Amino acid sequence: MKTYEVEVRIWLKPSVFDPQGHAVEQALHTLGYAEASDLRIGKYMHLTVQSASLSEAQTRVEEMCERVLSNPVMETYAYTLKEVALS
Amino acid sequence: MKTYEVEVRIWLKPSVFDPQGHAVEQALHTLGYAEASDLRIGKYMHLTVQSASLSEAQTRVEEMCERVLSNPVMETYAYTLKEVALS
Amino acid sequence: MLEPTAAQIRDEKIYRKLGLTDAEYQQVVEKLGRLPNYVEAGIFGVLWSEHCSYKSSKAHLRKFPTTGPQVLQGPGENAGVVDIGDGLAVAFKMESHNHPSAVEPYQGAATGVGGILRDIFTMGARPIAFLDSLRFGSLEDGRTRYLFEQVVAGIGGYGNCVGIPTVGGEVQFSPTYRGNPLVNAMCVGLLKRDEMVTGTATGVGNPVFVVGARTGRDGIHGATFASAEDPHEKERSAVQVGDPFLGKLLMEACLELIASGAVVGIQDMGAAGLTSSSAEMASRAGGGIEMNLDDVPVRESGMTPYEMMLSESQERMLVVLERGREEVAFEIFRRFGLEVANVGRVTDDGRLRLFFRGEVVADMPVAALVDEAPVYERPIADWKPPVPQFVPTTLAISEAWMQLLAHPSVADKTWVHRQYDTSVRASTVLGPGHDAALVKVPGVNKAVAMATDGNSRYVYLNPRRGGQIAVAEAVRNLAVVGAKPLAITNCLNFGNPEKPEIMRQLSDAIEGMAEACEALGTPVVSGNVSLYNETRGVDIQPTPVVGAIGVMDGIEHRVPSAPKSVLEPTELWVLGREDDSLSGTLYGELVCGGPAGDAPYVNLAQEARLHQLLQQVAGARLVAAAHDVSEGGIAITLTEICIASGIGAEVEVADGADAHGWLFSEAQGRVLVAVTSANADALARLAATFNVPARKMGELTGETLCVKLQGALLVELPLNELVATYEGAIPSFFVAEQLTATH
Amino acid sequence: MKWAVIVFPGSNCDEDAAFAIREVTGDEAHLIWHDARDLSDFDAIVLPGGFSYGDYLRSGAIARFSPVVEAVKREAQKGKLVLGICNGFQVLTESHLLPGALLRNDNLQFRCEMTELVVENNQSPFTADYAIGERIRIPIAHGEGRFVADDTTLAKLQADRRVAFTYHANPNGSVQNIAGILNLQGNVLGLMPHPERAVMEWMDSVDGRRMFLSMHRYMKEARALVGANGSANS
Ligand SMILES: Nc1ncnc2c1ncn2[C@@H]1O[C@H](COP(=O)(O)OP(=O)(O)O)[C@@H](O)[C@H]1O
Ligand SMILES: [Mg+2]
Repeated sequence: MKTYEVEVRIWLKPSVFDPQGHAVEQALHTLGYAEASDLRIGKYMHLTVQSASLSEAQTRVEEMCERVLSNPVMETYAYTLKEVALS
Repeated sequence: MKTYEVEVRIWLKPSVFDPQGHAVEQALHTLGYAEASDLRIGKYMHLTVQSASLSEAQTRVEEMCERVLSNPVMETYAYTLKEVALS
Repeated sequence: MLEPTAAQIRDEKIYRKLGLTDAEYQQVVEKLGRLPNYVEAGIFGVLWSEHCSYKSSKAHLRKFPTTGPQVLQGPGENAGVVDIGDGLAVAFKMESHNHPSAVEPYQGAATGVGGILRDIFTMGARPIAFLDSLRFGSLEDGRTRYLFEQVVAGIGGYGNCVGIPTVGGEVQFSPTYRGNPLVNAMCVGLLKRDEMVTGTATGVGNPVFVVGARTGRDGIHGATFASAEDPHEKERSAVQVGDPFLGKLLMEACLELIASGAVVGIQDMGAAGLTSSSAEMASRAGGGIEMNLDDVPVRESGMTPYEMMLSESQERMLVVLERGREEVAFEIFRRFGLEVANVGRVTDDGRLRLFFRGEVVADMPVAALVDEAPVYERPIADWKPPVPQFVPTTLAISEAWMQLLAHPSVADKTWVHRQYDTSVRASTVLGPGHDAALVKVPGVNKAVAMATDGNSRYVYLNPRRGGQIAVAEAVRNLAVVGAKPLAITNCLNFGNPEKPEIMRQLSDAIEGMAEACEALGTPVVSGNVSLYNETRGVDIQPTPVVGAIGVMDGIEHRVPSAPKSVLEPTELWVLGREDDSLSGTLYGELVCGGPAGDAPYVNLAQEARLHQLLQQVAGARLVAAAHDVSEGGIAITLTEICIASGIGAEVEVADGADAHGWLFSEAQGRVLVAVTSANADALARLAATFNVPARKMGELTGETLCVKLQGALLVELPLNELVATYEGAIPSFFVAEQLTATH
Repeated sequence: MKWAVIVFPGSNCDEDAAFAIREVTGDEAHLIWHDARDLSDFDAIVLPGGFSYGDYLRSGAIARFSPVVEAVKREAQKGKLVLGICNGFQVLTESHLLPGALLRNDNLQFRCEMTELVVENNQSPFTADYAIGERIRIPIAHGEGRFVADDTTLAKLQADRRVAFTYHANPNGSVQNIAGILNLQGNVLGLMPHPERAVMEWMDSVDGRRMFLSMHRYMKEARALVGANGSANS
């Protein structure tokens, strides 16, 4: 068994309006950060996954993202895996 | 002026309980993903920033994270910057 | 990290960091007969904190009347309980979460709601409503906007999710709260009068359980910090995140467990978590508790006994079950997917004894922890508020009117309460927007009435009279909708009790409140004290907040604050003694730049008669609406009636009164009623029998608000302009989508 | 008639829905815990409002994996009436019984207020007692009620007349003001507003009554028909 550190990012598809991102961008502008634009807010998750191999871990994480963590109707996701060295 | 693509991740400090992450982890277990653990959910943001230099962009983004995007009382953040090649 | 030894705690005065003074530490040593170890010193520190022990206020709280035929449970339990007839009872309490909300407003407010919710279902009551009483600085200030926005979102975030409607409350804005907002939450629950449970650990050998969330390192020392001088910095490490989903499951599971009859005693883990719940439950029973901390379900590894005992992790309860019926609890909690662990047992030796890894890590007399906690008769100084006399000004009536209407304390609060689920449970008969809320009791034609009130300007100007007014106004709101007032709860938000003038405010305000409770027949059955509300040495204005409860038999008798529609000729009457003094008013604050003069007029005997009259009026269904005169005076009360019913009015200033004064006076004991001309005579006769002055002051008509003085037009304001000002005032501060202002 | 009101951990309008059903139709309403696997005994199913699983991750996202949702799907397939209110609507979209998704309100706030709905389709078992174009008053109480769907889906919804209700004044940014939609067969309705909170005089509106009455009558007629054919309905 190996241990992987997984990071998942999920965000709204570009066609879907992101009111929260919009509001935060506005707030940044009001506070003097005019240089910020195109701000969008999504979710960031990290978790650890026990798996026999990298490829198995990948398959499982992919499945979790697809089935549970994101809703493909309006969201897109990306993830990274990193093996954790045993201490 | 250069354009930077910025990704910000924000999550609850380790000492702060994350009920959402906890509930989602439980759900993953019920759904047969017993290998997942330590799941925590935070925010993921991406934005573009116009700046004269990388170091200036960094200073400004750091400030945005500190003052606006995260709540230092309970959250931690990390960010990455990438210069966008002009097309 | 190694824990300090008992000798180090003494020599390096580490006990000070744990919240004990030098003298208190000496007392601990005497009571124990030895030096306390770190766990013990920590436990004494939190239990003897202001927050848990009420050491500065206890002596004064004794002045409150607490009994009456309707009272089933007075102060001292998790909540007070009153009888509402038909074998039913209502449990209710109010609690503050000021300091946590100043640091992390969303979570501070949310966990405040969660905490008061647990206090209610702990009594075996099904929660049926929340109310919230909020105080902030001025909305011109960015940080205040952020606090306001987040606190409101947090209250909704928790209350909406657990499915209990937030049906009323108040929000006021004054520079005095800039660095120290107030967040007081009240919860009301319903139970069968003979099915009440309490937080008592009786029956030697009965098992003790921790149920709900796991214990983590969050919120350690919240209780001590709530009493520390600069809570802001220190509490940064003590932020707790509420879990309303778990809170809802815990509520359902506990109510089911209580209904099973297996529960001997139950208490929520609020401030000082496991420490206060176990010590207080043992103390009430006059016995002891033994716990094995290895069995406490923890969220993080390596937690020490000190951390477990002081953790303020949310959504946990301590339960004592009847021996042999453990299986009932296991079955219920398993079904809800909740943690349940047998951590100890009830003893009869009067000690709180804790084991960890086979060793006794703490062993203290329960009496010393709870009953013998220090009580301070703190010095009280003579004190007069440093304020000017009210001086009449030349501010034009229409201008004053609009300024008052636009003041966020007076203006429409829809921006706030539309973020709350006000109608879940499908029992809200009157929600936000009326003087009191009415929540229907399922299965019978009966409703519980509830309202909160408290005006710090009055208390600051004249603590005793201000205290009287706080109670009078809250209770009056119940009578206005037609309910019979029963009892009150309260939250006493004051400054630093180590200052003799603050103790004067506290002592006098309590005295005034007590007098009003006596006069109005509404004893105090529960409450909460929050002291050290100060920023950099500057104290807030004294702010006692009152939550009042009443009952209405026959919801068809309810009286809304404005007629829904006006189809017949409708007159406006003022009930109560008319007045034209501007001393102590919001008007006075506007023209003088701060509180000025003395608190407004109040007469408790008149007030009591008015309340009786109002109930009779409702019972006889004489009026279409009733609305009491509060901040901003008759001008504002009238405007609110007109806006809500969409019609103008024509009114006449009382004979011989000063027009400014008559319009903007905040003298207490006045109610405007809308009555059809057909019922007006009957109303006048009824008022006379109660010896309450009643005068027809005008009628609802047209599209403007007209005020006349001896027949001559004094001022005329178009209704649509009034609506725009009233409804636009608070939202206008949020046009720039200031979601995430600076922290 | 026998109604099932599904209770997920975190549902909080389950009692309200059961109360409305009993009060308005006189029918039996049973609260059914989310681990039930068989709903064939019931004539109609209501997925009530609330915060199933705290609405963590996305509203309805975790509830959709409850065993009972499979049973709901089966009964829906058979043509039984399924009504999803608020969180129930969110569960229906997450489990693909209805298209689209419900996102955070565009004003970023929870909104609880009376709304005016426009009846867009009165040919369904849920809406037969309303007039087309009629405005009815039903309260909302949600933070995530912004209906979104891609253009193809929207075009299909419109073409099939599957938009049941729209908001007269859009409170949350829903595309095309959509407040409630039907499935293709017309036996599944999801809507954000709460008809069960508008069934008594003292609730400020009684316009929700007709939804329950219309469902009740539809079921009675369907049963009469089945009875006449002599075939059972499961
Ligand atoms: N924070 C709040 N939460 C819920 N309801 C509120 C809140 N603030 C004000 N309200 C409601 O708005 C109405 C007006 O409040 P307020 O001006 O304080 O009334 P009054 O002057 O009669 O005491 C009341 O019905 C009250 O319940
Ligand atoms: Mg009032």
